[in-house]
Amino acid sequence: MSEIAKDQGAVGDWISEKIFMGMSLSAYFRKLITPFNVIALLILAVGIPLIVQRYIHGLGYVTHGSQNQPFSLFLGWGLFTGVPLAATGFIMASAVYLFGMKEYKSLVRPAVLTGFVGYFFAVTFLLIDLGRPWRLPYPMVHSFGPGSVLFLVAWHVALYLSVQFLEFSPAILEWLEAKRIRKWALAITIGATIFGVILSTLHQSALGALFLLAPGKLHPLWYSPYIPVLFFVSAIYAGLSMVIIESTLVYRFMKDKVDPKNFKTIDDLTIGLGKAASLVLITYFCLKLIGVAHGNHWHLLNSSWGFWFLLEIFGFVLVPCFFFIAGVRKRNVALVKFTAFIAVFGIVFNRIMVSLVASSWSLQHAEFLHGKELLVVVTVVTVEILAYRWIVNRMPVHREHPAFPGGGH
Amino acid sequence: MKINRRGLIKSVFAAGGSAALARPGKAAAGVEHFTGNPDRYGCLTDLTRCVGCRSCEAACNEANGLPKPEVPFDDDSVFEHERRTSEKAYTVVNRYDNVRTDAKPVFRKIQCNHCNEPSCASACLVNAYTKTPEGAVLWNKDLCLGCRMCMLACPFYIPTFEYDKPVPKIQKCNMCHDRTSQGKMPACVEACPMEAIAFGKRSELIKLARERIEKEPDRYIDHIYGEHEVGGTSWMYISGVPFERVGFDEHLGVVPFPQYTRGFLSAVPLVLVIWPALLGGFYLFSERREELDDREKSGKPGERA
Amino acid sequence: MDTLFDFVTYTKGIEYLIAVAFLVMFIPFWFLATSTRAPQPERAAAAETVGRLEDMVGGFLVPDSVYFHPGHAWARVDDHEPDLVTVGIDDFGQKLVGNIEGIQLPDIGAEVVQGARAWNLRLDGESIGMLSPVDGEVVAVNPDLTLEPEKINRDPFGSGWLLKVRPTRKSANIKGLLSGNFAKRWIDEATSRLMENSEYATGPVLTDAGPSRQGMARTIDAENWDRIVRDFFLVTE
Amino acid sequence: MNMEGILRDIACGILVLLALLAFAFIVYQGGAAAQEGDASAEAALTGPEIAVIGSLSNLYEPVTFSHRYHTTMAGECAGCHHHSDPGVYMKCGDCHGAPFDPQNMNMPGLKGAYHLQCMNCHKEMAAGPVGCTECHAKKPGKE
Repeated sequence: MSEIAKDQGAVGDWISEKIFMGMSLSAYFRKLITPFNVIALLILAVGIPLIVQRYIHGLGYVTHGSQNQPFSLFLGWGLFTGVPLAATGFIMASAVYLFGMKEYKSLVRPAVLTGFVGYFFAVTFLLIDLGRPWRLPYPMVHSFGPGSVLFLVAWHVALYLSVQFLEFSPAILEWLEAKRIRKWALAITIGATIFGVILSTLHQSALGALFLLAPGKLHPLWYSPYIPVLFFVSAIYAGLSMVIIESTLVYRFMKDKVDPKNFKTIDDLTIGLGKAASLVLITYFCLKLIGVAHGNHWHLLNSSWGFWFLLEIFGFVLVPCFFFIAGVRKRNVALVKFTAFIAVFGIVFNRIMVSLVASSWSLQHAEFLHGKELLVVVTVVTVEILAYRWIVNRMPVHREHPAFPGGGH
Repeated sequence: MKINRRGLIKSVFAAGGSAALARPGKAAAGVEHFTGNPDRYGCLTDLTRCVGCRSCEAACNEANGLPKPEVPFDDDSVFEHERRTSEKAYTVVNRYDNVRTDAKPVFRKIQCNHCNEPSCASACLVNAYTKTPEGAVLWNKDLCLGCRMCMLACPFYIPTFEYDKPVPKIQKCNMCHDRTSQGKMPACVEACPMEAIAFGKRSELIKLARERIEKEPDRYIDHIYGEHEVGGTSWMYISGVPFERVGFDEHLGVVPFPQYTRGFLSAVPLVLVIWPALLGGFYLFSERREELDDREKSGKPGERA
Repeated sequence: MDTLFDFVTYTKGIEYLIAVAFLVMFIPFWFLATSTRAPQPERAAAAETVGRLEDMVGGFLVPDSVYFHPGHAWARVDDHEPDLVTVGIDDFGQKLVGNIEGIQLPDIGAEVVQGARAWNLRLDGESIGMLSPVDGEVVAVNPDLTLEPEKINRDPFGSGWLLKVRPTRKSANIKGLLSGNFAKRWIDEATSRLMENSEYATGPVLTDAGPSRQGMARTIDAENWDRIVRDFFLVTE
Repeated sequence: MNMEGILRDIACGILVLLALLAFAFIVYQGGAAAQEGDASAEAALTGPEIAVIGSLSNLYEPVTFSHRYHTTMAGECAGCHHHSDPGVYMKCGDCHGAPFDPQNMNMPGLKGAYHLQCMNCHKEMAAGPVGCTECHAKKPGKE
C-alpha cells in the first residue's frame, strides 16, 4: 500500500500517514485538543520564554546562582536523576538478549525508548545548564582530560545515546518501512547491547564518582568510596521500576497502541520485574550500611541529617523491597506497580540529596528550590512526555508493525 | 608425587618472602612520590601583620581590570559580614575577633591557594586548568564548558562563575601570572604596606615561615597552613590565632584530591576489558541453552510427512 | 611527570587507549571465536560424508565410527549423547534410491526392533520400508526432514539423521551389525552385486558430482527399480 | 616557657611605659610649640627636624615625618637606625630596598620597613597615627 502511494509521488500521503497517523490535517488537530495537551501547552507557554531568557541573560536568570552551590535542579534532576531512571534500556536489553529471558521481549523496545528519550533529555538539561553549551563536543573532539571522571561521563553519555539510537532504530525503520537498512540495524543488536551494558555500568557509577572529589562537602553519611557502586546498583532497580511504571502508564493511557496479546503477559512480566527489583533493593540496602560502616559514621545517624538518611534507607529502600516481595508472593500486581513508584521516588530523593542537598551540608546558609528552576524543569519534562507519546503513537514500540511480523527486535 | 596443599603453600610463601627480603629498597621505590617543580613560586600570608587595609583588594581589582565594587575599598563596613571571593573580586579580606587578645582583630585574606595537586584540574573534563611550573593554577577560557565541576571539587570554594553573563567565564586569582612572568610581584603582594604577604619560591617561604615561628613562638601558632593541607598548596599562611577561628577548614586532610578519584578511574579500564567477554559468555550460554531447549522441544511429536 | 595530576592524566589516557583498542579488537575476535562453533555440526558431518579417502569404498562413504545393518541403515553412538543411538540411511542406500521425496518416521516413544521395518521412504509414488539397525524406544526424530527430506541425500551421516533411539539390547545389537573393514567389504560386495544385474557399468551412475537425482536403481532399471531397492533393503514390500 | 624571661620583659615594659607616660604628659602640656624650641636638653640628638619620606610615593602623598619629635620622645636613635654601628645613622633606604631577596627573605623591603617600624611602635605605645590617611593623604584621583 505504501509503495503505491510513493509511486504516485504523493509525499503528502506519506506525511499524512506517517506523521498524522493517517488522519487529515484538521481531524488530527481537532483530536489534539485534550485536557492533558492544554495543560502541557500552558506549561510550555510559561517555560519556553524562561529558557530563552536563560540564554540571553545568563544562567543566573533561572537559577539561584550561588557560588557555593554550583549544581542546580537542572543537573540534580536532569542528569543525576534522569540518567538512572533511563537505565531501562540496558537492563531489559541485557535481560532478553544476554541472559536469554525471551519472555520479556515485548518490554525491550519500550525500555530502549524510555532510555533513549531519558538520555536525550538529560543532554537537553545539560545544554540548559552548561555555561557554554555550544562547547558540549569539546571533551570528545577538542581537548581531553582523561584524569577527570566527568570526561568518562561525557564520553559515555554521548556514546550510549548513539547506541540506544541504534538499538531503537529498527522500530524507526519499521515505521519508515525501510527493510534493507532494518536488516543491518537488527544485525548489530547483540553487539549494541553488550556495548550498552559496558557503557551503562561505567557512567552510572561514574555519576556517583563525581562526588569523590568533594569529601568535605558531601555529608559523611552519603560520602563513601562506594558511591560509584551505590549509584550503579541503585540504577539497576531504578531501571526495573521505570520499566514497570512505563508499561503501567502506557497500558493504562495508550491502550490502543498496545498489542492485544501483550495484555495477557504484562502481569506476569510485572511480577517478574518486581521480584528482580526486590533482590537489587535488599543488596542496595546492605551496601548503604557498609558505606556508613566504612567511615564509622554511626554516631551521625542520630542527627537531623541522620534522620534523612534513615528515612531514605528504610522508607525508600527497605519498604519498597518488602512491598515488592509481598506483591510478588501474593501475585498482587497493583502492589508491585505502586511499589515501583515508591522505588523511583526513592531514587529521585537519593540523587537530589547527594547532588544538591547533602553536598551543601557544611555551608552556613544554603539555597535550594528556586522558582524559575522548577518551572524550567517541569517544562522540559513536559516536552519529554510529549515526545515519548508522539513516538509511541506512531512507531511499533508496544506493538508489531504489520509488515514485520515477530518484530525481530 | 603427592604435594599436599600445606607443602605447596609453604613453598610459595618461602619464594615470595625471600624476594621481598632480598631487596626491600626495590619494593619501596614502587611508592609514588610527587614533588612537583621544586623551584615553583608561592606566597606566604602572615595574619599577624595584616591590618585589614584592603590595599591588596584594590590592587587586585585594578591589576585584573575588575569592575569597581559598590562599597569602596577603604570602607570598613564590609567587615560586618564574612565575604567570599566572587567573579568581580578575586581576593577579599575578612575580619575576625582575636581570641587571644581582644586588642587587635585578626584579618584573613582569601584567594586561590594554587594547590600543588589541584582538585579543580583533576575534575575538569577538558583539562582547562593547568598547574604552571611557576606555581600558579591557570584556567583556560578557550576550553571551559562552564560545567562548574571545578567549583564542586575545590575544597576552598574558590572558582566562581559568571551567572549573569550569557557567555560566562570562571573567575579566580591566577597569582598575577603575567606580572610574575615579567619578573614582577603579584599586585596584592606589592601593594601590601605591612608586607603581610611574602612572595618567593615555595621552598624559601616554608623556611621563612619556620624562621618567623621559631623567632617569636608566642606570636605564632606553630603550624604553616598549606604546607601539607590537600597535598600542599603554593599559598601558605601563618597565624597568631588558631586557624579554624579565622575561617580556615582544618578537616581537609593531607591527601592530594586527585587521589580520591584514582581508585575509581583505575577500575574503569577493568570494566571496559572484562565486560565484553563476560557478557559475551552470558550470551553464548543463553544461546546454547536455548538451542538445547529447541532441540528437546522439537524432539517431541514432530509433524511427520 | 612530577605531579600526581600529570601522572594520573597520562596513565588514564594510556589505559583508555588500551581499553579502546581492546574493544575494537574484540569484535573480530568474537566472530573468530564464536563462528567456528555454530556451523560445526554440518561441517563435521559433511567431512564424514565427503569422506576421508580411506573411508571411501567404490565411491560410497563408509565412516569408521558407524555400525551398518545389512539393510543399509546405520547406527552410531555420539559422545555428547552416550545413552542414545542415532540412526539413518547409509551412503550406498541413499545413492541407490536417489532423491527422497518424503519419509514416514515412527512416532516418538514407538518401539523398534533390529531387522524389523521401522520407517518408509516415499519416492516416485512408491513407499519402500527399511529395517531398524537396533532395538529400542524412539526418543527423537529429525525435525528438518518434514520440510527438507533432501538433507538425507546431502548428508546421510550428519544433518540427514533420521531418529534417535534409546537402545534396550545395545551390545547384542552391535553383534548383528558391521563396522570398519567388515562394513567396507560388505559395501564392496553390494556394489559388485548391483553391477551384476545392470547391463552397463555403474560408472556413469557414480561419476557425476553427487548422487544422481534418480538414484542408481532407477538408472539401471526404470520399471522395477523398486524390486532392486527392496532387495538391497531386505524388505518384502 | 621560661618564666624569668617573661617577668623581666614585663618589668622593663612597665618601666618604659611609665617613663613615656610621664614624658607624653609633659609634651601634651607643652603643645607643638615646645617641640621646636627645646633642642638644648637633647643636644646629642641631632638630625633633621622634619624628614619628608616620599621615595615610594605612589597612591599616597609623601609622609612629613616629625623626626625631631620622635628623637626627643624616644630618647635614642638606635630604635629606628638599628643594625648599625653607634654614631652611624643611615637612611632607611640605604639597607631596605626591594623586598623578598632570596638570600635574606626576612629583611622587609623599604615600604614594609617603614610601615612595620612605625605602626608596630605606635601600636605598642598605643599612641600615634595608625590609619592610612592619618600619616599620608591619598593622592587625588587615585580613588
